[in-house]
Amino acid sequence: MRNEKELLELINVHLEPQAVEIKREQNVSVELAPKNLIQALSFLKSHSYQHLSTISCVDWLEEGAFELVYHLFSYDDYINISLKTRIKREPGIFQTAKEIWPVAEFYERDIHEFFGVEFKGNDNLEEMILENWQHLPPMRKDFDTREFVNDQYEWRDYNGQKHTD
Amino acid sequence: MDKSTQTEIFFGPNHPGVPGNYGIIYEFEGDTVTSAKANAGHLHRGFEKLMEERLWIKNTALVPRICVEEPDINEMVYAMGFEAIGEIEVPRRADYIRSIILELARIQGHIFSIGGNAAGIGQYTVMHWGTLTRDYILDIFEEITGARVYHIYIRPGGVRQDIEDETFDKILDLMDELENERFPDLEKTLFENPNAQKRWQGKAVITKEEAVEMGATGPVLRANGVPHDLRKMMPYAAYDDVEFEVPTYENGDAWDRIKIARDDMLQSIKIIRQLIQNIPDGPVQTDLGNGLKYKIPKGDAYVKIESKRGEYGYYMVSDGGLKPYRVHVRGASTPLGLYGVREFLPGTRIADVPVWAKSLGICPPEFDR
Amino acid sequence: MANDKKSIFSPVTAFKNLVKKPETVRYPAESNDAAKRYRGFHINDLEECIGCSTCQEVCVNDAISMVEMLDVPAEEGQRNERPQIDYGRCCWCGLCVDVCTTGSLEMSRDYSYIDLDPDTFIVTPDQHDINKVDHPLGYLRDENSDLLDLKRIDIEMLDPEARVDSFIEIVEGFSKEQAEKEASRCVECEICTDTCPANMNIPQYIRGIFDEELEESVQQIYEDNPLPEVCGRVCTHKCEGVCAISHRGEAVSIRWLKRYAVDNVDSADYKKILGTEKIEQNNKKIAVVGAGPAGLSAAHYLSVMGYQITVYEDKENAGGMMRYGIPEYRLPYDALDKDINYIKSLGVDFVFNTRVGEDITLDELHEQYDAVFAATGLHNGRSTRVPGTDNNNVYQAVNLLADIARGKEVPVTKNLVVIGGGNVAMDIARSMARLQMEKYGEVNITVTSLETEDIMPADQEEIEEAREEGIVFKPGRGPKEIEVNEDGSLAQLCTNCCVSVFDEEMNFNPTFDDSDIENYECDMVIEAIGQGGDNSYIDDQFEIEYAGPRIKINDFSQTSVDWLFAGGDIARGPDVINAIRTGHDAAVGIDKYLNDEL
Amino acid sequence: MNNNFVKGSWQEILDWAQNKSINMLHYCTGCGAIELPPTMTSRYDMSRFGIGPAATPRQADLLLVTGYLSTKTLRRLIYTYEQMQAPKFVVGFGSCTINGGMYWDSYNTIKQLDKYLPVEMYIAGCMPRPEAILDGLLKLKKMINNGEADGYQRYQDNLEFYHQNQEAVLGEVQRTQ
Repeated sequence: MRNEKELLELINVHLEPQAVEIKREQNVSVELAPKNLIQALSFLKSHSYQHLSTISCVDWLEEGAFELVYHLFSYDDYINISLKTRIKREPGIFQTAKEIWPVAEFYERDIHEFFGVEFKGNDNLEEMILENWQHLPPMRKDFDTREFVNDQYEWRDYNGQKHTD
Repeated sequence: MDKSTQTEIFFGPNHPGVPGNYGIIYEFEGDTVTSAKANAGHLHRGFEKLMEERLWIKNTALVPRICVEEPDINEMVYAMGFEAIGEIEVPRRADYIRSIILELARIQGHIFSIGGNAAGIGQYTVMHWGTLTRDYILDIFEEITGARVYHIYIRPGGVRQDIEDETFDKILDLMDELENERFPDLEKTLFENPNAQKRWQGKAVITKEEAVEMGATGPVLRANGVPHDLRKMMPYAAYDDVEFEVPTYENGDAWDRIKIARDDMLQSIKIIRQLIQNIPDGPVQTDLGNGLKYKIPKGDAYVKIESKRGEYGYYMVSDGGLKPYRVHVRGASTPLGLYGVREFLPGTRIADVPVWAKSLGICPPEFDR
Repeated sequence: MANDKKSIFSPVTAFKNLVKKPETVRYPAESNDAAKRYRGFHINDLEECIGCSTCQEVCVNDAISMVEMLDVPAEEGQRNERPQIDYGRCCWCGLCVDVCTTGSLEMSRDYSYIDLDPDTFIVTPDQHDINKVDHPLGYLRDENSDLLDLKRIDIEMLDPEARVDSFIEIVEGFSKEQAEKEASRCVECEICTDTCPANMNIPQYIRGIFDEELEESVQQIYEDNPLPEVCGRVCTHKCEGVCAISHRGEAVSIRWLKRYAVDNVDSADYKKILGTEKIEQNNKKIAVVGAGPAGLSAAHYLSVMGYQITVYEDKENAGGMMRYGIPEYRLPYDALDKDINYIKSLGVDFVFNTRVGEDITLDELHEQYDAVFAATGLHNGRSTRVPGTDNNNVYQAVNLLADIARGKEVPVTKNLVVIGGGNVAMDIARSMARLQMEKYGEVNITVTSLETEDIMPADQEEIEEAREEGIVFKPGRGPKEIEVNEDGSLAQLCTNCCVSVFDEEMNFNPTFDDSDIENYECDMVIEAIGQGGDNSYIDDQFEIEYAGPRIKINDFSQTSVDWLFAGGDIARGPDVINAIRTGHDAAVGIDKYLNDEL
Repeated sequence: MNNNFVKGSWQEILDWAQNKSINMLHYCTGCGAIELPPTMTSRYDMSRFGIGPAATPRQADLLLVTGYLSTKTLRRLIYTYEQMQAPKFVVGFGSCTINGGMYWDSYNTIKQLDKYLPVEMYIAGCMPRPEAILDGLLKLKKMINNGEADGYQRYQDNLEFYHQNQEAVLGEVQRTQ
């Protein structure tokens, strides 16, 4: 049963975090270089962080980076870890975490569909939520949904009653 | 396996046995499913994209629409995410009211899913009762928040309006009615009914290891003797002021999960009574200034709470602007609905596929988003 | 399994429902009213609504758009637009009701509207909702759900004792954090812009403060007002009177925010920010008569357009009434000079101590320059001419204020009376209070005015601040006579009751009641009942049209003589911002006139 | 049965019978479907008016489009609609079917239902309450009884218009008719 500080010591000793922060009670965030991340996942999994809540992806368009965030939780420490790493937006390739958590295959598939990130080692990346989608992956910041909608669909003008200024 | 005896079945998205607009494509041999995969995406509206286009206050109206069975969970997690990044204190009375709303939502969610599960095995009486009981709770919601289903009531910084005293009395009366009349009837009709027990016992078994590996929480874990509940592990709102137990069972099958739903409801009634009894006075909303200019500093937070199906979390990122930079929704049944179907549905008999899907509480809008 | 009770007969309990009354709601036979707080269809009180479109701004689904309502008058403080709600978009969230600045938009408990034709799902709600039937009120906003920030940030001010001791500026201004919080209160509805005499881009420059981009604010301000430091302190701020937030709360402090924006930008960067580092010069020359707010405004906008400007000023420094009328504790000279120096840096020449009509004639200006802008203002104090005003202890406020501004010695007696109810009366009363405190250590000043306190033209804050500084008010009194002792010193001012100031047609026509007499001993009287101007330098040489006491000008401040433009108090008053507007109009007018478009 | 229906006394009897028992397809396309269980079960009980759920399109004649339609659901809804036997009726629930509703700027939902399917009527709401649904269904019964609910007729007459709109959004659509 570690507290946040002990957890951070463990991480600083065994992994090479770029930045570590106690965000709030029971919440820690750790930044790692892409090459150390997969190894960090298996390390933490063997240290009671068995629960992978989900994998999130954030598109930092201006900084040309995708930020992948792995949310782990331990049933002993009751602490959330957000493991963060940044990969280049082009080409946007990362390794799969499927061997450590098989369920990660579907989180990666979701990120691939909405951000276009390739996960080497995960061959199950075809379309799941959208259907024959030919445009930019929609969650990328450079995809403008309002512009897309305005030229795909027409709006009802309530035979002239709708006043659009 | 000889191909000629293999057939592919599209189970859903239009099928009474399927929990919502969601499909499972499975192959079977004889009477047993051999392989299956989820056919999701029918309810995808791109919430996460829409949220990036709207001011913070506007998303309070959009967010409950993510999961229609439990709108209040989404409102709560969104508000908690905003408060975590912005380090905003919520008045204690608002915490109490939020917990009351969340427990009422838990009861209406559980009773509705017990009804749904019963319909899955043909017990239509219990379905009628489940929906009827839920409707009485919706009447209470309508009185508190002004809407039946989408309450738009829990807001960053507190709740929208206070609860009047006579509404508290109505809640307490309803709790008594549930505990003394409706649940005993339900107990006799469903839980002591041998047909129902046989129909659910040993079905859709998910062991503790499989659940932890997959990241499934809530009833799936608690049916394997693991007393994990975020209201105890990471207390939020007013849960640190109330006593309640976390019911667990041993076998990890559908029958245990439905009994957990029943016991959860009884605990929720106990919680609501304690909350109403010692609710403090005071304001219910911190003053965050002009609603059109809500702004929190740059930062991110992963916040999660215990919905009736387990951990429901948002990963929220703010770039210090007037709109969220990114919100990632982690529904409670995401691992089961996508990965669990492929891994654990095979081996189930065809007639039990609805039992499998409904007892695991697969709620498609959570992972379609 | 062992502990699971099982019995084949337990479901039989359900049969007891056969005898119970069914729980089905017999809708539609029995109507089923929604709850008290139900969010139903919208209703809107069209009189109370001011068309500020804040509901449109908060609408989650772009369901609200503003519709022209021709039968609604577009007077000051409101627009003749009303919200139209598209029920093909609305999600009944009620945020519009929570943010409504006047509280006119509400929701009924009505929830049922069915139609074959989708094009009928749009409505401009009035007191009836879409079903044109009266339904009880549903969801109502309360102090918890209110989305507006109704409380103003109180700006730091010196307390009264410290104020009376000196002429230092009484208002200390916003800190960065205060300014951003105050700026966040604005809902950007632009009703203030419609009301501002100079139509300044107020929400835009407030947004610049909120976004921490003060350069953006300065750019927005200078588009319509080249004297922001001045207006940030002494403007009559009509905008705050009509601010949408003032309906349910306190108006946004628009004036103090303008001051914050320019106080925190170094004038050395103005040229870079406003893009006036190098102005492409055209070879036309314009003469400006009078360096008051109107003259400076015209000079600024003309020089930005590339004209060569020469300003003729009969006093020894620029600013006009801003320098010689408004005391330093309200408008410090360094703030005034910051504005003026920027205008000078644009290449505007100033010729001081030169009175047009004496040192140089208007006709000569007409020859030497392509156009002339006259803005000489009203600098001669008017007298009540009641018996005793010829005594030498009776002074004109404007002359005293000018001398105080020049730092000259000014007669200060132990007990004095000021006649007048406007801002000039407040300025002289509070200035003399400071001088009395300095000389005698106590304040003994009485201010009488025809108007009763509620219709006194002075700002309400000014009256309160003056009272705090020990000045006594005797409103609603008509000056009858100043009694003089044999040795020429004053005995007292006799006043009667002023029953009404204006007649039905709102013309200045005071009526008095002589039976109610009150006398105030005093050894000095200062008259501040208004100023007159000396337009002889124009009238002697040119035939020019007047509109009452003021020169008649068109929308481009052009007088009846085509090359002569006029602005400020001689053409349109009564305050600095109107002078700035007439100066700006003149600049545009002159530019058009010289390009033969006028 | 040829496509142009014979209007006459026989049809009136059919219409009368039709409106007495309407089979509503049990297909929750959008979030508005959560208000159907209370309407179908004992609290508001639409079966008092002869309206009950039907599992498959073959046995259904009323298709409730309960709210928004993602493009994926639209394709399946068109298959479902074209499998239903005439006379068949479509009722639009809530704002999403009229002008896009809350998801007006979503890249994955359609904005106006009447471009893709003939709609008998719209019920305002987000989502409509059970009482509003009952009002709508009772009005539909009257329309059927007076023979005004001719959506399926309009679909036949303007098949090209509907198919073009559908294909504009979905690309190629398998047709059963």
